[in-house]
Amino acid sequence: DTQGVSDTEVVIGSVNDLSGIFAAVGVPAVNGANLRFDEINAAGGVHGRQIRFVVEDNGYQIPRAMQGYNKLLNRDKVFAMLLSLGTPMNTAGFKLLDPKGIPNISPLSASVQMLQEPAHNKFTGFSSYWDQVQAGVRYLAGEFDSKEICSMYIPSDFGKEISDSTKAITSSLGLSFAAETTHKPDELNFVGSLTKLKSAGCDIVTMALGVRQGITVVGTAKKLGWTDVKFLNTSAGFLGVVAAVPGGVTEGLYASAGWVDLTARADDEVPAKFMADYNAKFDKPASGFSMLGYTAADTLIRALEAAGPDLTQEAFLAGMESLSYFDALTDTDITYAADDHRGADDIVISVVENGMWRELSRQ
Amino acid sequence: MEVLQLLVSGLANGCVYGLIALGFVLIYKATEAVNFAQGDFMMLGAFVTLGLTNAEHMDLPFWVAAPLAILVMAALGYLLDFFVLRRLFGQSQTAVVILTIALGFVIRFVAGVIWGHEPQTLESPLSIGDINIGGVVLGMADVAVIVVTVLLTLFLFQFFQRTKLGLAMQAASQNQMAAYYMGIPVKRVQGLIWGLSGATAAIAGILFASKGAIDPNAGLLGIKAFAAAVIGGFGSLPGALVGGLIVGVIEPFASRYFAAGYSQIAPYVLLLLVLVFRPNGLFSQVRVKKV
Amino acid sequence: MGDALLEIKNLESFYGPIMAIRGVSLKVEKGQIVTVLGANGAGKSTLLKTISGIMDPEKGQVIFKGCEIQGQEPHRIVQHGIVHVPEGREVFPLLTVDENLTLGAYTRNDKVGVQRDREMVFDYFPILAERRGQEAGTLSGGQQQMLAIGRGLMLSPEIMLLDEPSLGLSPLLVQEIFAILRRLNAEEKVTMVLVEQNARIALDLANVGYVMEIGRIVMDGTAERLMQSEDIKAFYLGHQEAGQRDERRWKRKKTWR
Amino acid sequence: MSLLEIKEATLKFGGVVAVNNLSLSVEEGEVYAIVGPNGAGKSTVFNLISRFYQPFSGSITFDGQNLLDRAPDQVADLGIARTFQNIELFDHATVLQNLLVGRHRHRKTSLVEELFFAPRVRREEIAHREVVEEVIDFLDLQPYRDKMIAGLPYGVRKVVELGRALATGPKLLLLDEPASGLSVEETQDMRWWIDDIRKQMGITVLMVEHDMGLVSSVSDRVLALADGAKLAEGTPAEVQADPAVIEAYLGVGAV
Amino acid sequence: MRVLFKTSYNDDIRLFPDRWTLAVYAALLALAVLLPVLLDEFYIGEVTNVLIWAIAGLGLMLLTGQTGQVSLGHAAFLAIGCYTNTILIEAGLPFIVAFPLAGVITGVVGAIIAIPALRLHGIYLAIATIALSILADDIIVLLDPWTGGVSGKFPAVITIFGLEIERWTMPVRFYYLVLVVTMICTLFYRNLLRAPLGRAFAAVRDSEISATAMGVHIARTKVKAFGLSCMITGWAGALMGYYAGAFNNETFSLVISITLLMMIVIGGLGSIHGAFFGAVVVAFLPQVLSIAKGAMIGGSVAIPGLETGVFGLILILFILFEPMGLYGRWLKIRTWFELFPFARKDMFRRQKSYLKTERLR
Ligand SMILES: Nc1ncnc2c1ncn2[C@@H]1O[C@H](COP(=O)(O)OP(=O)(O)OP(=O)(O)O)[C@@H](O)[C@H]1O
Ligand SMILES: Nc1ncnc2c1ncn2[C@@H]1O[C@H](COP(=O)(O)OP(=O)(O)OP(=O)(O)O)[C@@H](O)[C@H]1O
Ligand SMILES: [Mg+2]
Ligand SMILES: [Mg+2]
Repeated sequence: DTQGVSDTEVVIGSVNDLSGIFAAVGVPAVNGANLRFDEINAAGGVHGRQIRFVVEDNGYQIPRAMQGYNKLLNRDKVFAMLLSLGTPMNTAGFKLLDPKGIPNISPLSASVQMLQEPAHNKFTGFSSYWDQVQAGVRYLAGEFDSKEICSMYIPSDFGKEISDSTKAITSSLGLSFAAETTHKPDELNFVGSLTKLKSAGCDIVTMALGVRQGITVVGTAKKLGWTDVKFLNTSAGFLGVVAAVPGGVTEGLYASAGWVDLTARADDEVPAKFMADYNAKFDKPASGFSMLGYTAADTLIRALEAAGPDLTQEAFLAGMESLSYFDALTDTDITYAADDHRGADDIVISVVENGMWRELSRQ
Repeated sequence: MEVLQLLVSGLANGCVYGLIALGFVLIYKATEAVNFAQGDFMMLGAFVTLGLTNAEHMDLPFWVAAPLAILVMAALGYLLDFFVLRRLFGQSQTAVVILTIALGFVIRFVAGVIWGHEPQTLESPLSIGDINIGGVVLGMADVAVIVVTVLLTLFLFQFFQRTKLGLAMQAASQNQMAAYYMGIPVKRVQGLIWGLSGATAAIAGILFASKGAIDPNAGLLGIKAFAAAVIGGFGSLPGALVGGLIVGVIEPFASRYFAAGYSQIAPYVLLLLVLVFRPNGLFSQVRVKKV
Repeated sequence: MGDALLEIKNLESFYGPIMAIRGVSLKVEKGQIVTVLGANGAGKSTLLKTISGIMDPEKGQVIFKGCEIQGQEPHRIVQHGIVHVPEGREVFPLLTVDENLTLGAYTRNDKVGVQRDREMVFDYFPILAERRGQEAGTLSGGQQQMLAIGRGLMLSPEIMLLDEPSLGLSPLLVQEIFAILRRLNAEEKVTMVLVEQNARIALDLANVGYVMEIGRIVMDGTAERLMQSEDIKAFYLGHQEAGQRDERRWKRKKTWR
Repeated sequence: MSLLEIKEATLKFGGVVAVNNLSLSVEEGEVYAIVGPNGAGKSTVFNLISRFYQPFSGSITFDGQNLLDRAPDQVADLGIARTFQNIELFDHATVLQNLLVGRHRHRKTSLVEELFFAPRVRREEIAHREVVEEVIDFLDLQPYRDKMIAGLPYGVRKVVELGRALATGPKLLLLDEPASGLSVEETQDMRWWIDDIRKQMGITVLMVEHDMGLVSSVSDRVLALADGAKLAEGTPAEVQADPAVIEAYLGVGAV
Repeated sequence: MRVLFKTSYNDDIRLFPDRWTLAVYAALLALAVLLPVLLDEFYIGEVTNVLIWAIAGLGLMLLTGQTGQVSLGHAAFLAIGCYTNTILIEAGLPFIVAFPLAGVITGVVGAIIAIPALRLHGIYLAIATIALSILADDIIVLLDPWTGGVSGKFPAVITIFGLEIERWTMPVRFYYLVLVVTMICTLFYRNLLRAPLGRAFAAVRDSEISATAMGVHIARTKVKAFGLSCMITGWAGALMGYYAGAFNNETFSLVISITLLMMIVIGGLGSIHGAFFGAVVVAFLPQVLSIAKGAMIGGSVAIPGLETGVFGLILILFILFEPMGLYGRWLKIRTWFELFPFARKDMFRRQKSYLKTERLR
């Protein structure tokens, strides 16, 4: 029979960062997923099975992540992985998941590698960083007639994907890639880099930085009086707190992501309910990543339902591939198919206005 | 003009490193221990202030919250020594180092539980407004950082050099037994210094948070400050400031003029260079033992 | 016999599993100079360290002016007026001579008195005055010993515990130090407990002597009486110095064993 | 030719002249003692020979070789061993291990051999141990063989330090205050040992000592030093009778 | 109570001091060999992980515990070992050649890096090695053509004379491989300790000045210590690479360096046992906590980062409880049993102790 499935239970695993430098992403996402699982478990589970969500903290370190995988696979015997965080951790994990055919659903990494071969057991929730940058730059370049494109990034696979994508779209649009700067995660002074980018005449700057750093960059540019430049974030920096920085520091910052911001839609019914429930359960305001966690859990539940009572890996994968629905929480269409393992294909471009993300365009 | 701007903001930046480095040096000067949780202390100081002053928390006026936070952190430093570190009295410094590293884990965990992991912004009057002198722009927070750091360094320097307590602290670090023989209450003196370094961390935290956002991992900065303290010659207060300034200034210049991929390693390469030529930092107090 | 200023009752101290002093009792009266003799490793330093709180006793009492002070933190004991000049110098190596002396007077607040005592120390040891700005760690061995003694004097103690004050000093200085101790005792009524390898000069100075062996007191008495004892003569004063080469292997049995 | 020859050596620390134009020579097989007031520069002379300090001027030769060409760690290779005034042992090692470090300069095995503990390593180890055990026997250190240094009485440590120096198999032994802190009884032992070291082992001894009893009973020649310069030199009796020495060092009441 | 009688110099030099000890370690080895029969895949995986950390711990212990040089940059050497091994194998060398060579190359690199670091002591060395650990990350990125940069590398399946070993599908074989390497490294370590070089290490640690006077060349000794330490660490790194199955510039981070140092201090500086005890604590404790949390409050997060926080707390308790490391505690327990029933209960009470400055060298 299938690992991780009993008559009363399905075990879902996740290797996440709950204490390291990406805890700001991992914690709300896992909370969001838990909110959804609690709902379904309270409602009797899926086909009578309760969902047990086991999360291992990797502190954003590969060795710890591998211990997490060892535990989840060999001790907890999970049925599927959900929301695992970090590109290197996920790709390392594939080595273990693939031989056993264990599905990896909606990893918290928008890297293109999340759908690497063999892809039959891999599903992502939304567009990749690559696509986000492509869409974002194309939009901004068209809108503002920009010529010089630049990039600031952390030297990691995340940063590389974004800078590579920036370079690719720049040349395909016939623009010029003017300059790039690299940064450590603990860097806090961007005057030098911004001076460099400014003197290179950048019109658009794509960013692959930590959340805190992104805020500082935009603020510093303003201080330096450099206002005729568009900073473009990806889903990694698409957070309510970024928009809500007091003093309007981040006003005018763009972001290209696979979903629509939550706080901007706080008055809509579904987001409002989610935010209220989340706040009630965790005593913290809901963020974009908590929404993402909730949606990912929801996707998984739908697939389990579609897989039917006789749960096997094949049935589940078929279930995943059969999904096609509108998700009101993220305001996107989620569709999977045999040749489409990416859920939401939309890319939403937003800008910070009055302390909130406002949707500008959707592609 | 550009160079001046880079220099000035580098100095402001360096003062933050200098402030954290002061905390390192204080502890070292009085106990010869290295507090690897100094960066986390700073983060905690910032969050305590944030918790006291931000509207969604206790909403106290900033000028009430800041001194209060400094007091809280001083008390925390003292209590930490009193309840934990004192039990390691006379044990090897490596034990203290490991303890403070582990303490960093705990502090980050606690901060994460209380304030969450998302970056937050301190509602500080210092974070608003810029000063523009002939095209060189400096934030209020930058100005505050520079002023406070210089004053604090001077004050602490005088304290160690001129007061009997300061002298006693140095004595306690050099020979605990002999310090006791002199009637110096060594443990209490060390508790005081932990309190003082807690206060320094709080000041650093407030100023740091005024310059940008903070999250529980902001303490990572401590490593660069540690490097700064070492460049200055661990154990020298002016050295901490100078080291901080050097690291702070090298950063903007490196990112302005070096190629991507190389710029971010500049501070560490500089550190290694300094150590190759001055193995004990710029203002060291290391001697060859006389036999 | 008046009341004892310092009384030790049945004291036991351990280094981990090793018992270094095994039930030592002794009395020091006000104004007395008491010397403790004993071979290497007998536990003399341990005894002084236990009195001054540097070590915790396992058993027994240290009574100073009628109060039990054993097991207190060392700085509290200094505040009672007990000063310990330790074996092996223990100066603050990175501080100057002057700063070392300043710290000697850490517990005192009378600026005038401190200044006077500093002058007194410089008077006793002119070389220290000459080197007041030098880092103590770079002084010669004997100079460090002078500094350690001078620093102890700066505390203006009621009772001094001196652990081998003559260690590494030149013969001339040894005489001077002992003259100083004699003067302090006579003029300032400083009580002293003196541990010395140089038994002759110690007994010469002291009123009362104790002999320690492997952690125990094996003999005590007035200095004169001890000086006459055959054992003391043989083992501590070195009277058989002129003995034959072969005598080395044949150790005279000590009668107190 | 003398075994050790110092010619017109000068060393200053800032304003302090620690060694002032000092010349001395130690002949093979003799016991040569240096006395002098505290701070006269006696230990500094030792440190010059050990190459811890570089003289400002002057020369030092040992066995006909220029010592100033050598690095501090090569001094032992030439056959010069020393003890320290304030005891510098390896505190977290046993007495036996301390003495074995003394054999280090005779080590012939390579890193790889040691990693695999080749038979040659074993043979050499046993040979070293034989030498060291002889030293232990000689100095009566048997009860302390496997004890850690930290925790040994002061007097024993002094002896261990002497043993470590002997284990190197030196030609010249530098002893910095070998008897300080020793009891009368132990000082006497020290005196026999120094005698044996010179007579039976044929090792030349240069020592600094304040105990004039010991100095006069073991040494052939004595140098009195003051302020880094020679005050008097001669037989123990001559030096002790020298008025300048009595004035600066011995004091009138001395034995 | 056991009393050792030594009848020849060989007794001091032997690998095991007496028969009894030999028997104990033989039993331990037998247990290690039989382990796959006794434990399931999960635990075999964990034990393998512990052993890999123990090897790395031995490497650092040699430097920090024996020679007194604190390194907070050993993750960089794990990385060098790991990358070298993979690159050599990709270049066509068989594992049986590439793996030992990877360690040796790491050792040589370590020795070369040590040369400028020789004059550094204590915290100065610590920060220099921290810088090294941080720079390693960037250097790996800059050396993209060899290292695969940020995308990293995936080590191939190990083949030793036709025998395939794959970490995830054949955990038992991989376990035996790691066990063999562990034993070799332990043996090297033990051999060094009873040879002149090991004593020179201790001499350098305790007093550079008198080591010099005994003819020990300080710099050369330190370079050797660095080299040997890095060699062992390099092997651990190569095994870690296999264990992870993938690695890139972020794998061997400063956190790993710090964890390594914590490990040997908690285990007990200066002893082989210490490296193993420390590895058990540092590598296995997080897993125990995770399992414990799962049993107590359910697997999904209740409090984010709880395990890390509790881990930190437990480490603090370890240090407070036994600042000399677990090995120190182990010795006490053993002595207690050996003396039974004569041990006093307060025999191991800590006497007050005091520190002196380390600014004098
Ligand atoms: N730190 C220590 N650890 C273990 N044992 C110790 C320690 N210090 C001293 N001892 C032991 O305690 C006993 C007494 O030592 P102590 O130093 O008091 O002797 P002492 O009479 O002062 O000798 P000395 O003349 O050498 O100074 C000795 O046998 C010594 O071995
Ligand atoms: N590193 C140094 N820096 C400054 N002064 C020094 C240094 N080393 C020695 N001196 C000075 O040089 C002089 C000679 O010192 P040295 O140690 O040689 O004296 P010594 O003859 O051995 O005296 P003692 O008998 O007291 O040991 C002393 O005045 C000492 O203060
Ligand atoms: Mg003593
Ligand atoms: Mg001397």
